Amino acid sequence: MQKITREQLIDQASELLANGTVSTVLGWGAGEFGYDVTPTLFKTAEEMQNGFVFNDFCGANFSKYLVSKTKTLEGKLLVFLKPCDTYSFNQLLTEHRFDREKVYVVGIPCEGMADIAKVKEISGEGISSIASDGDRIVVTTLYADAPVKIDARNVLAERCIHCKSKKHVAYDTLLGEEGDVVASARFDEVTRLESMTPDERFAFWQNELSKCIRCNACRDACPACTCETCVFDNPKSGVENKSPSNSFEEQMFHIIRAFHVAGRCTDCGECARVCPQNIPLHLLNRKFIKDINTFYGEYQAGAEVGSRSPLTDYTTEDLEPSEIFVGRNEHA
Amino acid sequence: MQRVGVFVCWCGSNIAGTVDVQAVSEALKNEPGVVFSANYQYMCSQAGQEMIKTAVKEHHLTGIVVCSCSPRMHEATFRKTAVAAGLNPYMVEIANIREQCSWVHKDVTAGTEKAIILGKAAIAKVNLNTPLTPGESPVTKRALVIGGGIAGIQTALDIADAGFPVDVVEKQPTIGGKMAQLDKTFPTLDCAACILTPKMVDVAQNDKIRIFSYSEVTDVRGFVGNFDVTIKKKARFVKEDVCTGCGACVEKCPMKKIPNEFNLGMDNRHAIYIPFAQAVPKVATIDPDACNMLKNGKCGICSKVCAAGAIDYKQKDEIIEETYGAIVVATGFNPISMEKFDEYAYSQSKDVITSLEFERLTNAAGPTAGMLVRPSDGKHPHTLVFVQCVGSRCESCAEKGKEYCSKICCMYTAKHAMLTRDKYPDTEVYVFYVDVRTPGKNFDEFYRRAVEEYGVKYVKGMVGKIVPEGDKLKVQASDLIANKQLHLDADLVVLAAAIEPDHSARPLATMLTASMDTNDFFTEAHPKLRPVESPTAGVFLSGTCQGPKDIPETVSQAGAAASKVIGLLVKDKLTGNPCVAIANELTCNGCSSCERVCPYGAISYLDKEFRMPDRTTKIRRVASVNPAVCQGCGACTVACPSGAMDLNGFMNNQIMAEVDAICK
Amino acid sequence: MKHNNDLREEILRMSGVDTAKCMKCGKCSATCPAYDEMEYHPHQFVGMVEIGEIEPLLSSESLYKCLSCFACVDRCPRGVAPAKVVEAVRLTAIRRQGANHMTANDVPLILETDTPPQLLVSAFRKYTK
Amino acid sequence: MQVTEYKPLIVAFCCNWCSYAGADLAGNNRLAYPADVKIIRVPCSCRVNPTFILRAFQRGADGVIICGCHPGDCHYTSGNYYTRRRMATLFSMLDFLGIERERTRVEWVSAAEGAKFAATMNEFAQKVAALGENKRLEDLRCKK
Amino acid sequence: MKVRYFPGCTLKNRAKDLDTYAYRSAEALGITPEEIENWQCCGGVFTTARDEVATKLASVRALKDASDSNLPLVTVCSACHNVIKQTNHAMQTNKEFSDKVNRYLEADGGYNGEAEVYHYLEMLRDLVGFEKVKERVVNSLKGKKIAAYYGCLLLRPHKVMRMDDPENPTVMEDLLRALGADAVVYARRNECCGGYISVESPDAAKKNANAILENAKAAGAEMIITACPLCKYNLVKNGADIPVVYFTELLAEALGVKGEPNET
Repeated sequence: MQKITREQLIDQASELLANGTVSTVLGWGAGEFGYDVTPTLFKTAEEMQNGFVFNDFCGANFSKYLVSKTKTLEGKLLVFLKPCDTYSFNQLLTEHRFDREKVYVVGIPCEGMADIAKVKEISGEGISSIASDGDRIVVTTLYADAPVKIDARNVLAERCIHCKSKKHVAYDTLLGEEGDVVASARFDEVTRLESMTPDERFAFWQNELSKCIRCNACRDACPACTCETCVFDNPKSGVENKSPSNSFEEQMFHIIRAFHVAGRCTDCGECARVCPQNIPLHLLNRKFIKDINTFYGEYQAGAEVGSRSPLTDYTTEDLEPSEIFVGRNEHA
Repeated sequence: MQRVGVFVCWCGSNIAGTVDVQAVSEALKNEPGVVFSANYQYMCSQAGQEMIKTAVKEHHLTGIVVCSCSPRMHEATFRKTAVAAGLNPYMVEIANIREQCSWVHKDVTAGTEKAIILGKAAIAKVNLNTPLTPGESPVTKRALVIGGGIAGIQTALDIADAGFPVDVVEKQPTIGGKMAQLDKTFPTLDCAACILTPKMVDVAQNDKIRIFSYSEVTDVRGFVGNFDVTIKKKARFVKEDVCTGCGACVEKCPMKKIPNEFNLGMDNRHAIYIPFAQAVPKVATIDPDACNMLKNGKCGICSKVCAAGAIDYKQKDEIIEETYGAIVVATGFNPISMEKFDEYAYSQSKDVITSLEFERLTNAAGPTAGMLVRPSDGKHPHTLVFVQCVGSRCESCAEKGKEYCSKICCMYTAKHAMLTRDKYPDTEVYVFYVDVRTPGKNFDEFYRRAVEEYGVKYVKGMVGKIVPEGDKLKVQASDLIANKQLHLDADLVVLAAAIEPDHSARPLATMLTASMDTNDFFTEAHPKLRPVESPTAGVFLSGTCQGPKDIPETVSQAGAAASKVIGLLVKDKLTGNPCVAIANELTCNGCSSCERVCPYGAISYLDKEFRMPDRTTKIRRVASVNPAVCQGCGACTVACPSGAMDLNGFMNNQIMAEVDAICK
Repeated sequence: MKHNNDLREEILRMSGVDTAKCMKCGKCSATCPAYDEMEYHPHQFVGMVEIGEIEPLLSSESLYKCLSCFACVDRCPRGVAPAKVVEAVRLTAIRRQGANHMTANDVPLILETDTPPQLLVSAFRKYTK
Repeated sequence: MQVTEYKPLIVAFCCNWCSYAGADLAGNNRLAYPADVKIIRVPCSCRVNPTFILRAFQRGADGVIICGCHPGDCHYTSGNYYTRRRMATLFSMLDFLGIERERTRVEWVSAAEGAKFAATMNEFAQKVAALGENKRLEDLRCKK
Repeated sequence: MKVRYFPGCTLKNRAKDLDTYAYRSAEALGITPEEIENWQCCGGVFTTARDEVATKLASVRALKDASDSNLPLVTVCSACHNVIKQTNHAMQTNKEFSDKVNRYLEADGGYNGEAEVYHYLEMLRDLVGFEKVKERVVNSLKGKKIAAYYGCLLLRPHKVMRMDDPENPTVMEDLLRALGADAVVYARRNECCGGYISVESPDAAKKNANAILENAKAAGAEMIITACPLCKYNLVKNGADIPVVYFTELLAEALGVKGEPNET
């Protein structure tokens, strides 16, 4: 389904490695199965030929890795960024989290990535191989006789269905064409929840958040969660909490986490992508984004380096907290 | 673990009437860390304080909780008691069981219960208190005054009078400001130059004062007590210390058609010029945009005629760096542009002028040597129309003008009208007004004199349109009292243009991290109680940069600002408030969120090297709070995503402990 | 005098004008080209609507003298827009009375060979329901 | 028959300069409000971390109110403007999770507004009491 | 370049000059005005009452036509311009009004003020450029002292019209200068001529018109140009003793495309 090929990426990286522009490449490496690609560092073209993969499962946003990798590596690091990843990249630059000079960004177009859970719903478990063939994903499983062919558009990840931008807001080299910010229906689900009664909303979230096993995957994948020490791991923070120890901790964790990234979250969707329990965590972030847009004017974190997050800004005419529900649908 | 002593005050029956104080002190006895608990009739009395001191010694207390009246009442008292007992003053917490308990609740059970909970919260907090020591910083005993008008002049003179060195930065070639352009001053009608120029001379002759004229402040760093300021002294192409101000160069300069700013363009000056006779410093300045020598390398006459050899065509801008303990902003005002008010035909007729132009027109040292004539044809005007409130008191949606009242126009217009009628009894003078505002000593009497003794015709109503036709100005106006539309043929129209802060103020405010209102007036630290201080410590306000003012008000504010500066400079060291923000370098991400919300610019960043567990080192950007600048609001603590920012005296874990104690 | 607050509200709503913003400077009346034709002048329209004294305005010929030239709107320092108040009162009068200020029968009286249609159209728009 | 009204637990964060002084003034004027209200003093309303509010709810508070200087009057010039944005977004989020809107509130109370302070607390306490015990914030993770 | 063109009622009979010369000049300057099919009269005056809907529909239809064809909407008559521009502004800013209008309109997709409205003068200034106009001049008006008369409708209310400084407009003077003429600036050029009450109070209209003429003449004007048929009518009717012409006629003359007159 991707318009760009693995070979094009390897060629581009090899050239930059060869001419000394970069010393290392941060890319997707093969995991145990075809779909569980893993962020991997490559030092040579040869290593890439052997281990680099690029397919419909390369969803991982690499921006976050730059914070730690740029501090330890010699020379420049090449990183492949999809349009949505570049917003996180800019946001991290805004927050001075790494040195721009140490990174070489190759912007790559993205046609939307696949959600393995949706694939499995069609193919069943026991995937032994998986490959892209044009617009199709071909899956071989241990239990089926023939390979299953799936239309890639039917298994798009939720965040790709509601892709907000095909535009790269940062790059050194761009492969493919310059894209545009696209109109998306990403707030529809938030609006749907807003139109529920409080009881319905409560039931919805009670059900979702009850599933949380507190694995921290959302936090660990989130490009906005790059704190040196997370407040939940810090005994001095007063909210330290490493496991789901009592009945309240979960939504405390998720509300605080959402608030910590509010105004900084680029809506990249990594939190929901990595959640093993499929909790729609991105909706919490989108709620903040939607509110910020409504209350204080449109703001897209990461759209430009150095922009001021609405929560660290104000105008003297801002909405009062008592006015936020005025005009919103009320339910008995 | 802290050893806490609890002291419950009865406040006579004020507390004891609704709260069972005995029960409170009993209940709190068993709280964690509490080793002593007692109650007494008046804890703030001598005996009560002695009781605390004794208990500290006998029970080796490390922390004190006083359950009493509001901390706003006696926190300072009990902190002193703690110090007297050998404790750090910040080891005291107050549980407010009077104003916020016994006085607002009637039920003894409920009141007692609440008092115990408030006591528990204070104990929970004090258990986490740490001794705090206020930071100290030295004070550079020199002041900077930005702006050399009457406000800056008065401030500088007063500070110098107290023995401190002062530098005055003025962007024009001379100090004096707007007041130097005025003719007479209301309500006493003494001549502006007669009262201002001696002060200008005083400034020049004061050995504590340095004048940087034709100069601008380009950078300000540092904080109260130690501001590092960069001043750009623009090249005037004349050696200031050599020039005698004889004026020979000016006479001979062939470029003589340059609009004269001092007379608001109503006559011309030369390319080399001295703004006016009493200029300070009285030295010539070459206008680089007009001088043929500087532009084309041709001429050089001024250099030839200068006996002192003061001309230096090669002179460059000079950068001066100096440290100051305090900064006074005195950047003043300007009349607004009349561009958007062309219904008054300002751009179409030379005989429609602003009030400041009228001042020059009637000034003996002005373009007409004080003769009131029409700028267009030099004829004597017979009918004069003054229009008040031009651009003042405009609603923002009108998209032109200012929302505020410019304050000075009513009085100077009365003055103009009165002086005109006095000197030229053959004139008819109309003043169109919306309201006449004359609060001030002898102000209303002055206005009434203009009407009653001098026959100035005050008309309640605005002018709607002015049409220049032939040699007349056809004025169409309202007379609201007569309910008529008036049509007058005037010879001269004077517009009382609104005043606005000088345009240099906004960039300066940014440099100073001083706040401004939407009109670009500097904001005072408190509108009533701290009117001459800006919210930024060490930055003071003088004159119209803070709001529209007349001369007496400006001078009193200038003096007030000076006294505040003197109060600061007499100190050798500044003791800060120890309840300031602190950044934990280990957990700080260096993300700048805290810096964005800090109203004082107290946070900066530095690259710090950290030793990692694997023995490598890592360089990270971390926040650093300047305790001398931080005022302790805590905005940064919430903006910080990693919780690295905390606030002394109101630490995250302390507030959380209070919450826990209350909600237990 | 009986003041009509409902009518006042209606006129303020229709015109979108906040008459309380008026500082009574009279610049609207100073600038009005139809001033001399009017019994009640622009500033009076604003002031009288503000206090709810609207009946005299409704029956005044002044309603039909306003040129809608908007000089008062642009020059008002308070952004009050007196012309919009006049228009709202005029519409109230026309709508309420069902009495058009001009009818088709009047047309021949004013029609000359060079009368631009614009004049007739706008007169109808301004003076009729 | 007398119905025992639910006694809610209410935490009020008050800024030192305006609202805490306003609360003191309510005391000076003996303006009564329920003893259910417990005040925590903070230097500025902008010191109130959403975590504190959640913590209060977690530990059993039924309502949380934040009081600060009126916009434009902040002792620190801009602190309450940040409070305003933070609390607007936080409250909207709590509502989104199905938490009752009436359990949270921001009110600007000046040092002169003792009467307003008492009236606000009376009104808030009454509303929160009507909602009854705060179960939702404790029960969101339902053990199935 | 193509534009959608709204001529208006008067331009089709009493003010054919304004229309014809506008066409000819536009073509000479490389602009193709496409007349909107089935345009309806704008109503001559914009009703400021926020609840008036029906009277504004004709304007909305014209606006929607321009918006659908993705071309700027150009008007020549001051009154049409004023009505259409104000209607567009109301569509952009008054939600209640635009909702009501969209309920009336059967058109697909509704309309919310997307069209760009230009007066012919703005078109000359912003889309063509006076420099280009100057280059195309064949018959320079050099030496002619001409006063521009704006009247009220072109400039006000400024917050909506945004054409020029309402108290010191320059667009017509700049045009005159581009055509080689001496522009005469006089204070009453933005005062109302009283046209709208020439039915109601002819004397008042006469008084206003005279004041304007006197002011222009005192400033040295030998001719007056205008964009408004009503202004022209009113000034001429009230005894103008210097020529009052449409600006388009002068433009066509200078560009050498005036051709045969066709005043009826």
